[in-house]
Amino acid sequence: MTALLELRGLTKAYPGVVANDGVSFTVEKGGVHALLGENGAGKSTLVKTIYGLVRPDAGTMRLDGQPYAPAEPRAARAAGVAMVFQHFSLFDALSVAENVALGMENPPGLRDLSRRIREVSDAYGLPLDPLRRVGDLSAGERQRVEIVRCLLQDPRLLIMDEPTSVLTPQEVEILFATLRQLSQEGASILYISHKLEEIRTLCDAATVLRGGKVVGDADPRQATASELAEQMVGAKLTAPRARAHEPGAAMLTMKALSMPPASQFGTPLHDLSFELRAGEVLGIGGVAGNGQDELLAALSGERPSAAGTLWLEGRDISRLRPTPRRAAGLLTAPEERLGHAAAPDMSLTENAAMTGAARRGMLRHGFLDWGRARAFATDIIGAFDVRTPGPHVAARALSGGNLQKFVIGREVLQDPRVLVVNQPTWGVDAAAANAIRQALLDLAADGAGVIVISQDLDELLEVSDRFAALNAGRLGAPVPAATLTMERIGLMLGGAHDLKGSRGEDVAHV
Amino acid sequence: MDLSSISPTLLIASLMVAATPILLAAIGEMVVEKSGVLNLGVEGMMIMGAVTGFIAAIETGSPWAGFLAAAAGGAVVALLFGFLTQVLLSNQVATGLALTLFGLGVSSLIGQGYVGIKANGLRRIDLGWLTDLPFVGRVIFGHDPMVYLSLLLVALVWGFLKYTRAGLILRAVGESHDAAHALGYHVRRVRLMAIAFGGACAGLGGAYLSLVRVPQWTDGMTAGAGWIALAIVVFASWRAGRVLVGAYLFGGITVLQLNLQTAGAKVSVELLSAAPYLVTILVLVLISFRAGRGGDAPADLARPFHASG
Amino acid sequence: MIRLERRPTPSRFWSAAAPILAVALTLVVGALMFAALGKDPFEALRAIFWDPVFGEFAFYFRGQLLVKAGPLILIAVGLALGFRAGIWNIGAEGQYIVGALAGAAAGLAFYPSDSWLIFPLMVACGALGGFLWAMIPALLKVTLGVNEILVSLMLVYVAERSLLASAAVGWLRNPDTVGFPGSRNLSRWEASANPELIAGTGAHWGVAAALIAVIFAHVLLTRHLTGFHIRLTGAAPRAARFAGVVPGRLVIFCMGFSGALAGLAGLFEATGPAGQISIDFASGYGFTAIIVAFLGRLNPLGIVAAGLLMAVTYVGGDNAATNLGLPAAAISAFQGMLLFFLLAVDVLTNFRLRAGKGVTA
Amino acid sequence: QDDPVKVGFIYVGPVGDGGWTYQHDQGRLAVEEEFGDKVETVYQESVPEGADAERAITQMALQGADIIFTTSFGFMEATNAVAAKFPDVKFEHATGFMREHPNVSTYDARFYEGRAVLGTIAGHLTETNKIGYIGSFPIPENIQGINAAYLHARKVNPEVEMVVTWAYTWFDPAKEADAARAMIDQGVDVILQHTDSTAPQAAAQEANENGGRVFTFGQASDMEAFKPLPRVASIIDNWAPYYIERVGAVMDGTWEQQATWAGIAGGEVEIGEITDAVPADVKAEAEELIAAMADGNYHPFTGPINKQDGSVWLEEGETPDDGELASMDFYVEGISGGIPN
Ligand SMILES: Nc1ncnc2c1ncn2[C@@H]1O[C@H](COP(=O)(O)OP(=O)(O)OP(=O)(O)O)[C@@H](O)[C@H]1O
Ligand SMILES: Nc1ncnc2c1ncn2[C@@H]1O[C@H](COP(=O)(O)OP(=O)(O)OP(=O)(O)O)[C@@H](O)[C@H]1O
Ligand SMILES: [Mg+2]
Ligand SMILES: [Mg+2]
Repeated sequence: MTALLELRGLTKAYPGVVANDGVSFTVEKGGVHALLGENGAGKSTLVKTIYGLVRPDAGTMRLDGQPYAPAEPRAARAAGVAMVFQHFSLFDALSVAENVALGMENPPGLRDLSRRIREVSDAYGLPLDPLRRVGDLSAGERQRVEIVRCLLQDPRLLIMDEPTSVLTPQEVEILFATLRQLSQEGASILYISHKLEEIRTLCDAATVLRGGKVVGDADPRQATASELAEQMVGAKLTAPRARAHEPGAAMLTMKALSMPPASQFGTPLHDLSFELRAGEVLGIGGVAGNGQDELLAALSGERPSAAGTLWLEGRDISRLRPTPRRAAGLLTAPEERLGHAAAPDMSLTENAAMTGAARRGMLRHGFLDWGRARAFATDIIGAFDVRTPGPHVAARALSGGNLQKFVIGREVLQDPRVLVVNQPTWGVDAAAANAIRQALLDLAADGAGVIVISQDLDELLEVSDRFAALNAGRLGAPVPAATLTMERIGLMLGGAHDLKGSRGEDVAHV
Repeated sequence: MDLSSISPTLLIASLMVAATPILLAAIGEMVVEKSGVLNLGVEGMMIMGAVTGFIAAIETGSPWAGFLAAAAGGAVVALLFGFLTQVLLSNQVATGLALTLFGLGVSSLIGQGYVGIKANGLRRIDLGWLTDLPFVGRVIFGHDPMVYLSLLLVALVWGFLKYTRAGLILRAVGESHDAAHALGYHVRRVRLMAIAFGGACAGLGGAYLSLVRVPQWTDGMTAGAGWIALAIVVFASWRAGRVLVGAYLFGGITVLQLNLQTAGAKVSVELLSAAPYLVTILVLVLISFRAGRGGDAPADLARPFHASG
Repeated sequence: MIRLERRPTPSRFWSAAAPILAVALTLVVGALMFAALGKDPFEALRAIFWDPVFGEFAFYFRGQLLVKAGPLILIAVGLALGFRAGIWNIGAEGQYIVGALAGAAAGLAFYPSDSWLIFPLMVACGALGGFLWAMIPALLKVTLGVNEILVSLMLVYVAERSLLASAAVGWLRNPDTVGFPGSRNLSRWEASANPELIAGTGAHWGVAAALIAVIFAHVLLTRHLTGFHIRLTGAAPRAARFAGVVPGRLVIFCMGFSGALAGLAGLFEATGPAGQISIDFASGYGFTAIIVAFLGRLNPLGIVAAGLLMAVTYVGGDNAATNLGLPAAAISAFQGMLLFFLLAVDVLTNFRLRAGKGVTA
Repeated sequence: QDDPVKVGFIYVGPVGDGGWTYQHDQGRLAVEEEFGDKVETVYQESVPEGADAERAITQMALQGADIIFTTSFGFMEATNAVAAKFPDVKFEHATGFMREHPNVSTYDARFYEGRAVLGTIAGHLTETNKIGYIGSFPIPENIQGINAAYLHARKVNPEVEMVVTWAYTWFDPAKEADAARAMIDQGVDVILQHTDSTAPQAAAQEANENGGRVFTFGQASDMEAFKPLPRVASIIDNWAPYYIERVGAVMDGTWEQQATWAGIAGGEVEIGEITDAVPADVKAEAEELIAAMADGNYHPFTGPINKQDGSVWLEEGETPDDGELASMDFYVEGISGGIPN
């Protein structure tokens, strides 16, 4: 095999961080090369450099032996480099064909393009209707649009930045088949993922980044997942303690809750029911865009539901707004940290007061006691090891992981009766993720009810007592987590809710 | 009251003239908003176009030079807005308002020596027997060139947005500037061009007022036309064809209320003179039923874009 | 090429220094503009900025500063609350008119009574008039999602062309002067007059109301939960909803509050400095207050300074107009420039300027 | 006394408006011309009515003006308020009626006399028998004009019909143009205006270029740019004689409070050149009328005249007194439509 892409000493510094520090490695022709590293290690920065979006401060690249320095993505695409982004680069209001055209250099006319989209997508087993609006597609279909957009350009190098985080296991299978087919056709693939098992099945080489530097190569087919993880983090990982669990009285009950979508591209909720008991962690899994945000909004009170659909400790709270719900003991933490769970431009003190005002005694006749708010923020910073100069700092200035710790800490420290978290460890590195999971488990151990909504199935299996799948706005019946296998979860996420009793398990239907 | 004295032919002909300034401004603003920028300074750009166009027409004696200068004048002040909002990332709403206030002041300043002067307006096109046809002759063939130009512009914008790659990119930038940026499109450049185009159109609209419709220069002569243009973009839910409908509807109400008054209709004059504004509100209310919240507004409308990286 | 680099936290220094820099830049460019108009720029700046405060006739002008600044501050404080929350009431001018009309009508209904209750009644009706006029865009926004910028603005024209015109020549016309437009003189009718509270200072009830409004808004924004919710909504609307803000209620509150203050300003103006409802009663305070609100960085205390500064440019501008023949338009261009510079230098609060090239933008 | 007399003017519009304010400023220039360096004039333009007017007037008084002309109806209250504070300064308020202090005079012009002349010409010129009148506000001054024009048009053409549109502005070219267009579209072929811009003239000119036949009259100033067609005559405000007289009175210390309402006879109202587009006999008839009013032999409102509702206003040979004129709030018989409010 010969080298397709050679990187030599690529360096890119941002204020305060060196995102890439003298990165060198080689991607073989026809190879599937993994790029590993914890959050903020510099993976995305590196591939953006290859795609011409980021200009390196130093270093050189060679593509197929030729010097390669794309000034902009256009040049990269012309050189045969295609990329699927970590955060989708799709346009909701435009059609599939238009979205594809935007990612191509010289797209044919819309009619020809539509035909080719059908051909190519069928050929790779990723069927797509070119005329549909992207906003109406499921997450998996949206992912296909990104991939088909790349395939149509016959890429020599396909970069995929965390493509599987939104896919069901079955969809992942299809994607992998596609990628293998591509690599057999001679294309190279540079693949980024945090899911080490995937990398072990798919990739034939791997480069590990830490703090912007290459800390080593690995052969993913030989190394175990935990070896890879330790190479990434540079330390041994400790998993959260298991805990004794004795489910108590019903804390939160949802009864046949339905809700129309909040926006044009939102997901409606259909007939959701479950019961959460004291001391229990209920895991709700699902691929992004299947109603997680809507479910959280229904629980937080941002969107009150029909009367009689939500009960907290025997009290109907369906019509209550967020503030009275908090007063009653139902706390929530949304997925999106910046702009939803926290206000980016406000200080940590103000962000602490945002949800903590009532339960932490900061309010007197509607007036806020900023002294207490500051004390609360300081408590959170201390208790959750939030790395920041102090509570006066704007939320925006915290790293993702640290802000996440702050947000979770803010709710946990308010002694919730029930805590609902959506994607509690999203984009958070392993150590911090463990700390957050531990805090959730401790809370349950103290008798609160906890709901963890997550796309990370490993995480759900680790923390939950029972598991339910959310698919297209419908919630399957919760099943005990101990009885689950990955395969079965995959089927549940795909919408096969009716496994009840098929294998004789005891499936509590509430 | 003698409503029979209102001739439908003349009513349509004059509503087209009355609608042309707002049509020009609205179609430009629609393109700007399609690119994700909300420029509330249409009034300011129109008035700048009105004054620069008027001065140029007086100084050169050619109305066409006036229209060119107006487009340039509108584009220049629009780029001031563009610089502030796209480069310095200032708040678009505040900057648009500032542009309006600034435009009103500056135009009145540079227009001082030109108050009350008569400009050489545009002649109506004379297409011989075509123009002499009953009804269609006056309504379709009896206008000045700018009326046709404005209609052409609507068609061009429609085709541009629907069929060209540049139009697709412009829409993409307005839908999601982050995604467009990730694909390598120059968000800021696209938006600045759209802003300049919008300014040029608003300038033409203003010049149509000062050179054809009135035709003379006075302080603040746009008298709210720019705001109406903004309302029409919302009314049209960001579609070129409906911009045309909206502008003609508004022009129709403006002309009709005067005709009703002239014909002695027993409707309060005060109510009639506020009718265009009341109807605009009514229309905004009506479309809110149809369009659902937010309508078809470009998703990134008025959101600032900063390419960090 | 200049590049912007986002600051981790907004700079406190620049947040305070930016308005000063903006004023300084405006002075420089303004001086150039005056020079271009053939006026001695130093004379012009002296006439505008020095004379009203320290000049020969400052004893008179200083009072006029309050007369002019009072309604501007009163309206701007209300607008600023909404602007902070991303609620754009652009139609304060209309609410100003309707407030004045409602208050005047309420008072004149009892003419020529001399009950001391009349003035308080007029004040209440003035606030109510402005409030109700602002409720039209507010309710349309809350119930149907109609854009409040456009509706509130359209309602200015309706108020001016429909209500004010018909009031001045019709239903509010002074019946003692047959045929002439304009209401009775409210400032001369004891029961409705809004005189100077301390002679020569220009401080009438409107100025007192402005002061109260400023203190109220300041306390609200810094100490009260509602004020916190307003700021939160402006900074991160989604986070605000999560925190428990009901957006609709906030729209009603902000629009209503600003409408009521604008209505009050109109009423105090009609009963004080303007003295009557005339065809030209709409003086543009409602629009200028928008500049004042931004110039004061949407901060109640800043608005006081901005209102006084704006008053100086008006009073001084008039002064320059008589003494130097400076055209009135030059003053409005000058004010527009001030706002532009302020918006331009604002970037320094959140960004650092760096030389050199970054990414392709 | 070596000091020149300082004369101040407060204008409601810009001096370049080509109409009302422009004519007042012409008067100011005439004062300068007349008295040379014995006077010093200052003015402030575009002064809003209301509180700002009071400040502008006060400022002028503070700066030593000896006499101040405030040239808009809306300055009435402000003028009297300032006059109370500056008893040594003379104040002259145009078109108002309030003289609360001995140092306040008022002055106005009998524009309706001019309208009578224009009405006569209009009655002859119209072929469609539809005469349009663009009114500014439904106040006595406008109503006098409408009635005077209509009465004299009907006198020469009994078929004539009056179409009134209220613009609710003294000066808004766009609105005036639209109003004129609407009239032309409905068959009006002679337009009188009580608003100050030339926009209606331009609208008429455009109509004529496209085969129309529309006549207009200059308002406030001569509007000579539109001669000889569509502008066939004009009604000009000439304030110069009055300003010269009053400034002169201040100089020799003979100034006294008075209320002046002069017309064609006093030279305050002038009829601008009647162009050749008007047939010679019509022109002669108009000139005769002007001469009659200049001599004081003729009053445009001479009975018998009925009000719109048919009730008798003036008996045969009767003329109204100034108070009655100044508060006119009804149309005369034959005009259709109502006055707003
Ligand atoms: N766009 C940006 N502009 C300025 N500074 C930034 C930007 N993004 C990140 N930073 C700074 O870089 C540092 C690292 O941020 P980042 O969110 O990447 O952390 P991280 O390494 O991913 O950490 P974590 O694992 O906790 O998420 C932070 O201190 C943050 O303030
Ligand atoms: N535009 C930027 N401005 C400033 N700092 C940045 C910028 N982009 C990235 N960084 C910083 O560079 C570092 C590397 O970021 P990068 O996005 O490459 O990480 P990553 O390895 O892709 O992380 P993740 O696994 O979370 O996607 C981080 O500390 C990040 O905060
Ligand atoms: Mg990170
Ligand atoms: Mg990444």
